[in-house]
Amino acid sequence: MSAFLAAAGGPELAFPVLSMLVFVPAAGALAIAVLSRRRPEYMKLTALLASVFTGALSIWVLQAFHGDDGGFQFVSKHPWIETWGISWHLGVDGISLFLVVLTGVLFPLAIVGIDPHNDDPARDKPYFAWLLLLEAGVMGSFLSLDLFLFFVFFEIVLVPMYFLIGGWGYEGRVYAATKFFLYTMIGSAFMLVSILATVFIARANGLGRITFDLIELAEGADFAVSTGRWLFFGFAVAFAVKVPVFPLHTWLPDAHTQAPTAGSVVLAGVMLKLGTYGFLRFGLYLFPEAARWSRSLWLTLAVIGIIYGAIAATMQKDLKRLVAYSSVAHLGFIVLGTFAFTSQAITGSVMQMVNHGVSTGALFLLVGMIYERRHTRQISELRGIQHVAPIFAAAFMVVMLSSIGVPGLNGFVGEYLILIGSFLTARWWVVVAATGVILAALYLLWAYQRVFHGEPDEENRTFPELRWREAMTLLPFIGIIVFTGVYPKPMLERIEPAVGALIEHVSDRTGYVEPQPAAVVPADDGADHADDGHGEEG
Amino acid sequence: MELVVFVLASLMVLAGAVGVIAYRNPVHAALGLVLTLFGVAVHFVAMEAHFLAAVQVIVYAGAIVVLFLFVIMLLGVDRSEDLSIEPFRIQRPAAAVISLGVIGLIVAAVVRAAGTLSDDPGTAAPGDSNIRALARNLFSDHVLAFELTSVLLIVAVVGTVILTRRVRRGEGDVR
Amino acid sequence: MLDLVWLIPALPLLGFALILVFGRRLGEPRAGFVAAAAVLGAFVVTVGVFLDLLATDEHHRSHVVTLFSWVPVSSLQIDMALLADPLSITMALFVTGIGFLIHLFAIGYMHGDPKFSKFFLYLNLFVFSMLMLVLGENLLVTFLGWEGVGACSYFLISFWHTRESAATAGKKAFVTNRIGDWGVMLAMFLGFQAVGSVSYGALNAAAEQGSIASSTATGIALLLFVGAVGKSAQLPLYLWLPDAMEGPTPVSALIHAATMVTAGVFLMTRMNPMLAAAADYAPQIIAWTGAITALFAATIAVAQNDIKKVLAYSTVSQLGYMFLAVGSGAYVAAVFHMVTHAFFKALMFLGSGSVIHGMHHEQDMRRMGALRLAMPVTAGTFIIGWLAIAGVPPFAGFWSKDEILLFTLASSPVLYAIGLVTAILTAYYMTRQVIMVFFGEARWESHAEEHGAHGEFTPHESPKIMLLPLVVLAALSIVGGAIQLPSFGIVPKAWRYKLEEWLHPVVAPGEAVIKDTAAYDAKSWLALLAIACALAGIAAAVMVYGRRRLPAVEPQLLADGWRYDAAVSSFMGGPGRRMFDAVAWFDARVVDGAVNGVATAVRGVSGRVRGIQTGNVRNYAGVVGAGIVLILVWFVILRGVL
Amino acid sequence: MSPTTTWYLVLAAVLFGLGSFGLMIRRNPLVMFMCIELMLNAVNLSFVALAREFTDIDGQTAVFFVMVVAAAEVVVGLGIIISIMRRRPGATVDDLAELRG
Amino acid sequence: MLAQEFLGPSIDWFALSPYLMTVGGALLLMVVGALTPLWPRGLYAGVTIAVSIVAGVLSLLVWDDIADGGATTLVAGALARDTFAQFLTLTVLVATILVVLVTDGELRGSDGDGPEVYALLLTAATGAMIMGSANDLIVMFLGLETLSLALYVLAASDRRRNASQESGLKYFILGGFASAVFLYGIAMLYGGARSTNISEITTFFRDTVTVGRNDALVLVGIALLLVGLAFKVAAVPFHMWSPDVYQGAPSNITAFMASVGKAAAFAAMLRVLVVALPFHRDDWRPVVWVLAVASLVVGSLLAVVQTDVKRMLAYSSVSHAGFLLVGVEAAGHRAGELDAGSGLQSVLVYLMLYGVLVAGTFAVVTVVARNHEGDTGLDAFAGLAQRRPALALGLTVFLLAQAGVPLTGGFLAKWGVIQAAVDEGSYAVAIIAMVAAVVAAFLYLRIMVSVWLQPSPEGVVTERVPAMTGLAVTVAVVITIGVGVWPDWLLSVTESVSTYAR
Repeated sequence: MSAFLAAAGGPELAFPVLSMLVFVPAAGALAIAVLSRRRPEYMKLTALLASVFTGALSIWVLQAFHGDDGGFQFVSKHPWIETWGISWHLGVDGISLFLVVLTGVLFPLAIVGIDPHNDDPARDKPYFAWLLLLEAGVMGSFLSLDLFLFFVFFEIVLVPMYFLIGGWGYEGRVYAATKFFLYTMIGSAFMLVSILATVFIARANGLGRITFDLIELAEGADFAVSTGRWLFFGFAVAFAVKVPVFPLHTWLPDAHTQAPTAGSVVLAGVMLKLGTYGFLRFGLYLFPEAARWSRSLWLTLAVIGIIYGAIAATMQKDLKRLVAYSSVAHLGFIVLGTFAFTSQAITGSVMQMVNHGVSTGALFLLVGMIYERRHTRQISELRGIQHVAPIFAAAFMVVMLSSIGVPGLNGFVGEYLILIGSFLTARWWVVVAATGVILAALYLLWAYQRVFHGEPDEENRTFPELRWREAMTLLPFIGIIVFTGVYPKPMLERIEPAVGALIEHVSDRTGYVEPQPAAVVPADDGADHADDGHGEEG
Repeated sequence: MELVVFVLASLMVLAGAVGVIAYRNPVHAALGLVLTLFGVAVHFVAMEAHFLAAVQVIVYAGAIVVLFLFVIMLLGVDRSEDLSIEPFRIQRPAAAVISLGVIGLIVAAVVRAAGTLSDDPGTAAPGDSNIRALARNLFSDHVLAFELTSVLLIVAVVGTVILTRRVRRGEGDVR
Repeated sequence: MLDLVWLIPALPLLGFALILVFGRRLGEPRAGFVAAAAVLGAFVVTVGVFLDLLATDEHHRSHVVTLFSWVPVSSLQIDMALLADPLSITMALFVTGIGFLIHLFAIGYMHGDPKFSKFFLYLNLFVFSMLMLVLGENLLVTFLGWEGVGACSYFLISFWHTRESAATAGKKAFVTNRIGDWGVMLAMFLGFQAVGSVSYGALNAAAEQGSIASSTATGIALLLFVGAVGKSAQLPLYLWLPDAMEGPTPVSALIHAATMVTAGVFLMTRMNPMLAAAADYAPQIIAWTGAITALFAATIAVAQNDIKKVLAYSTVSQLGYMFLAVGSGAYVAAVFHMVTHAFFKALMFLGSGSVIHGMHHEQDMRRMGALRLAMPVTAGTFIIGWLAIAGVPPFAGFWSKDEILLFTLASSPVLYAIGLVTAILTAYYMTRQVIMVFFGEARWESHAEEHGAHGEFTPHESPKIMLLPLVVLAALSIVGGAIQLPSFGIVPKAWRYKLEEWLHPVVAPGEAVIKDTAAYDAKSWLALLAIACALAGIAAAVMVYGRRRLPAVEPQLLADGWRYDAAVSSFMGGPGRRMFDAVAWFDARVVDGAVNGVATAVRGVSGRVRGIQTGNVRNYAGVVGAGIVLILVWFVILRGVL
Repeated sequence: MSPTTTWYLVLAAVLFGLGSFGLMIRRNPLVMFMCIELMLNAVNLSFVALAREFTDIDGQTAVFFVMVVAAAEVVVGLGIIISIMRRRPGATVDDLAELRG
Repeated sequence: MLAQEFLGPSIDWFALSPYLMTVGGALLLMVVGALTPLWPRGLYAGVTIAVSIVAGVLSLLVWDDIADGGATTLVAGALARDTFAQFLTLTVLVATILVVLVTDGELRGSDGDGPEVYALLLTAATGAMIMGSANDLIVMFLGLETLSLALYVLAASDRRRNASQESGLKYFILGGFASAVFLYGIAMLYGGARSTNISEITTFFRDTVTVGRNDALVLVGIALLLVGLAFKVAAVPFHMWSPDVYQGAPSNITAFMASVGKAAAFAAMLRVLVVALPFHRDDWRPVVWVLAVASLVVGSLLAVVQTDVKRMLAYSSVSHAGFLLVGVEAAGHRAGELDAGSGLQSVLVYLMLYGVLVAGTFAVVTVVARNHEGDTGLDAFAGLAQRRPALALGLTVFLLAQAGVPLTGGFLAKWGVIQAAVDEGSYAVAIIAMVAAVVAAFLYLRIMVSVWLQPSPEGVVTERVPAMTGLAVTVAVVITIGVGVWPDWLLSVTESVSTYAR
């Protein structure tokens, strides 16, 4: 069968690096918790050490990763709650690899890059503790191969994020934090029921015992068509909220706008990916049939999200809010690629998750720096910054261009792969989605013009230039942006095998045949003809 | 004969109950309660539960009701309660409906179940040995329950101690 | 030498890197020289490659250099590869060559600008992107350059970004170009789906073998044309070009006359087999778009007073000409005109730049006149450019324009007529400009006081470094026609159709054959007619502006460009904006409102239910009793009786 | 004819219903308490009746326990009532409604 | 007739020892404590805890015996000697210990101190244990009364506040009503099954085939029993008393009601429904379903609009009752079968963990309350994190656990219940429960907001945290997190829990 089985056992490592990825930050959080609150400088140091160490580990994983293997690697599996067939099962494959690395890299930068704006340094203590806890949670969600474990991490990340937004956010923070928490929780409520149902139904047909192990469930169980669809729906709701997919997105602008800069960076950088990643790892993998069946719905919502998010972004008066809405649009692309079911599209989606993390993360950092200097996020109050802070403006420009998707920068490669891959199976959606590229240029350039161009007025005349620490923080981002844009091969060749294996799995289960270019889409795949309007020529 | 006893006793019971509900003065209500209790005792006798009948009269009518009256006097709350006014308009009709519902449904069930019950129930036990049988049962099968009652009484005692103790120590209590 | 093709874009990139790192330390003018040197180096390499290609025989005149695998995902394998063939090298030659000259000019022009080095930073980056565009071996590499030049033009147009208008113009250019890019991307997707590759080789080969459905070919061709329309400022997307004149003049010369705007034409030529494989209406659409644009822009140019605006509209018009050629299958003519136009239009832009420089950044022609005395060299070169564009033999413009008209007539007389009218108008408005700027009485003294800032006001000739490029370009404008001489009796056989031979391997599939058509036979007469038209236009202009015999017809409608721009922007500012606002409102009120609505509803309901909890025991007992009744009903009636 | 068990059960039900009715309409805590006693008696009545029906002494034993419980309840209940009435003489349950919502 | 000689039932004193222990402790406290002057340094609490611990150990030993010898009944079938009973006993004792710690922190040195409260707590605990292990409805009723009477008194025991007395009276009147109903139910069931002994009832229903549903008395009995129990577990619509009583009673007593009271009531419910009446499961399960949904919805909804923390927690406990009822409903699907599903187990786990949680929560509430003269409004909690970060953290853990956030006991409890429900295929109630949990989460967030995100108002003195209360909170936190992270032992233990029936 597919490569997943082969790798299920995986190369059992003597050194449980993945578990370390989860535990190190957690331990750091614990250490900070016990540190004396009178020495705030230690807090940051500890946080930095822990996160940097985690980052180093993730990098090590990256270089030790076997690129040509589509299965899970560094698998570590230990029984946890045997009575319920739950195990501590971690593993990384091409799909999760770069998200893990991104997480590992993003947190140190978020910690070093920008300080929480708060009155008394004593409050740094919980801030950093929560941040590290968040990192542990995110890592766990990306690594876990056990439904229960995944749910645990998926839920646990809400708590630190809630406190980060609520504790160090801006004027409307409590509202935003609560909205974020409850909204996401509603989603996961459905997922919880779905997970349990999956497990029991799987026991009924196929497995014969209770297990929450993702691989066993995906490979061993086969659900009746309608059942699978219901179960998928349960998962999908949770992920759709997290992504967020079009009508469920309104928590995001509030959360992003109100969160402290580091919070926004992490939120945009990695947490939103929990949703899209979940779709790939659990939606498509567990319920291929349902995913295929409902694809036109998701494609449509994704496209709506792309256009709608862009338009909404254009009209925002708050810079952070604008970036938030741009996230809605970008994640629309990712969802589009996910449900296109072609190697290019899905590979592009995975890559775009990372790209969006990098560029939007950097954008939020920059906006945060602007706020630090001017104590406002209102576009109308900013003018002509490029005149007084050209380097700052240049950094912003690069990041913005990658967000717009200019070739040679990372954003383009992902978007391009998604679109070209989706074009094979979802032509007309792509035709519409591509217009999102125009709108992206529109709203970002307009914002840039209003903020950076023109004659600076009194308040902005004294806008400080980029500081060294900030420059050092942004440098990695820009480095990644350029490198990935010019030479994405190393990334693609690690992602692609896993994606291939996933598609192979889908094909095994649904008889879906991935359309190859220059070949007419097979007739047995009726869905495509149906929702592609007029069939394929050429 | 039994029929007559039943009817009379039932009348006592119901009349008493109505009294409890309807008398505006708590003292009268208490007397109504006594009437009911006696009626029930009569029924017990009719059903040859002599021991229970006795206990009913002694404990209930004797002790409990007296306790009630005692408290009433002690607190001087014997001023009558005006039943003509009812702050919650729907309370009484609702209460009536509910009570009638309870009665009606249970009666319906009882009547339905009549088939399972014999027309002429035998006697519980020969009159003289009723007490003996009760005692035997009490100290064999239900000995634990019997012991539990003692715990129950402890609770009652301790409870009163707590409720009243601070009256002695208590600060700022109108005495 | 051929394998060194990668050096061509690499050198400007190197220059870019150097200036990026050391720009501030280099400062003026060294940064400028570094940049110029980089481009010059690129030019030299190009020439080398050109000679190599010339040496090889026509069937092997295409050399691919693969740098590395760029975007490889299963069936999609895209390399970062460069293609050296006649077409790309031709483009590269004048991109680097003219680019170099413009760099030199800019060193003088940008003198004293605080952001001197940054200007050359962008300039080098632009040249790099442009070279990637033309040298790309597949659509994606081209697209890289395609967007790159877009971004650079954005930087350069809004170079003086403290000017609100400049910033807006830059944004407008970028966004409008993006609309075109949409088409290019979809074309790539369609091509990939049809052929499984986006490399020119594969696509064109498939087109030539007809292994690609004509509907698909049509789709690809038209989508690419959408891109071309955006890049090359054709109707309806030409709007950004006139505004782009907000940028420094060298930018206008480099980007908006010589190189970038011709990218569209280049792309169509590059994909000519696809166009050939497409349905018949595809080329016609292109031709008509070109023709209408040409005429349309020419009419507007007639009424402009800004020295650069005139040139801008004339550029649009000339690009229309090129598309007219492409649509008529005259690819060689198109490229020919692209080259000659690059010469004389760059020349005139630089000339205007020199004028503006000399006039202390005065651009209004009504405040000029008689400048030939103040700046003779500029005037002289400019006049050469004028004659070239007006189509006066033997200047370069005449030959290319004549060839285009010839092919046009072969395809459709109506288009030919439009072409002729455009030619007349072109001659007319260019003459008008020359007269307004260099002849007549000096109208600038009357405005001297406005320039009182820097002492008494006298226009002055520009420094040598600015004049040198003018001279070179003037020379090219004179002899440029030689690369593709028609078969007139006077022309020696050996000199004829050089460009056509050279380009043949590339354009062969799509090139229209007009031998033994009526037009071909009458070509000499056509030439004479063209000359007549040109002279007529000139004469009319002289009558109006020189001799003042006739009243000037400059209706406001034309001055406003048929109010097209105004209409578009009022739509964007009006309904368009309202639509966007509506969406934002919808999001805040409806989508988010629903969410908050739920919350409010919950609170409301809770508040109601809360009322039951009156705190009165008797009510509680009532509720309990009600509960009892309900449960009894279930057990006794529903479960018992029934 | 002699009254069957059913008769007694019906009577008990009526008595129980009356008790609950009183509980709902009376405001004096003491009287409400009496109503509870009525309900307990109803229970006793049915117990005894059923015990006779089955000629099974368990029912009577149960009644015995009920009486004890009743006694204990009275002690506690009156204790609570007293402690309240001390502070707020003549208070009815309607007055004791500070806790609500 | 001559009197045959009397034979008492054989009595397994060892199996009874936990109950004897607690009762004995109560007596000791009453007798000795009443005769001697006020004991210093919380000796009452010490004794109580010691007694409880010993009782706990004893019940563990009994558990061992059962594990070897199997379940039996005690004292002529009055009590069931099964692991179910022992687990419930342990639950009750753990909760009792926590509450006693809090009580000591609350009362020591105050004029309320004395042996009586502890004695009552112990007897109440005994009553609860009896309810959980009763094998005879009469015995169960007596246990229930023991518990309830003690609670009535304790609720009213704070004479400083009118609210306390009001709550005591309300609880008493409604409680009396409920026990009368419960008793009537017993009578009717007796009429239907000719016995009050659970084992005999079960056998009776197994052996007699009821023809044409003429078991009307049984149905009425079940109905009334259900009402009585629903009242005790505070399930909607029989919950009316709980908000007022929870709010009015002293916080430590509220903790006792919420933990021990609920546990005992649910244990009794399981005994009656699952053990005694498995053959009528189709009759009662729908009612439980309705009760569950009602409790979930009403509890969460009303909790949202409250402003008093104790009242919020009261309503949230109503919705928790809803969750537990979901478990009961699940247990109802296959009640009496050999493979009875995990419903029973899930309820037990929930009871244990919720008991600890709620005890800990109210422990914190007591501290805050006494700092604000008994005011437990939200604003009393404002800025608690600044004054007492550790305490705030503890409270946060409890609240998150109640909200069902992973790695806490609360999450595990919810998971178990939902798992049981889903296992039985009742998805609807599972989803309703989860959504209700989200709604309820809002109120925990509200409390956390005022604790963490609101500044401490001017002039609020920092709370004094009595050592014992602090200990209680710590223990509760440890258990909550510990079980949340490493639940396997608890689950495997409860998996083996069985009831003596058949």
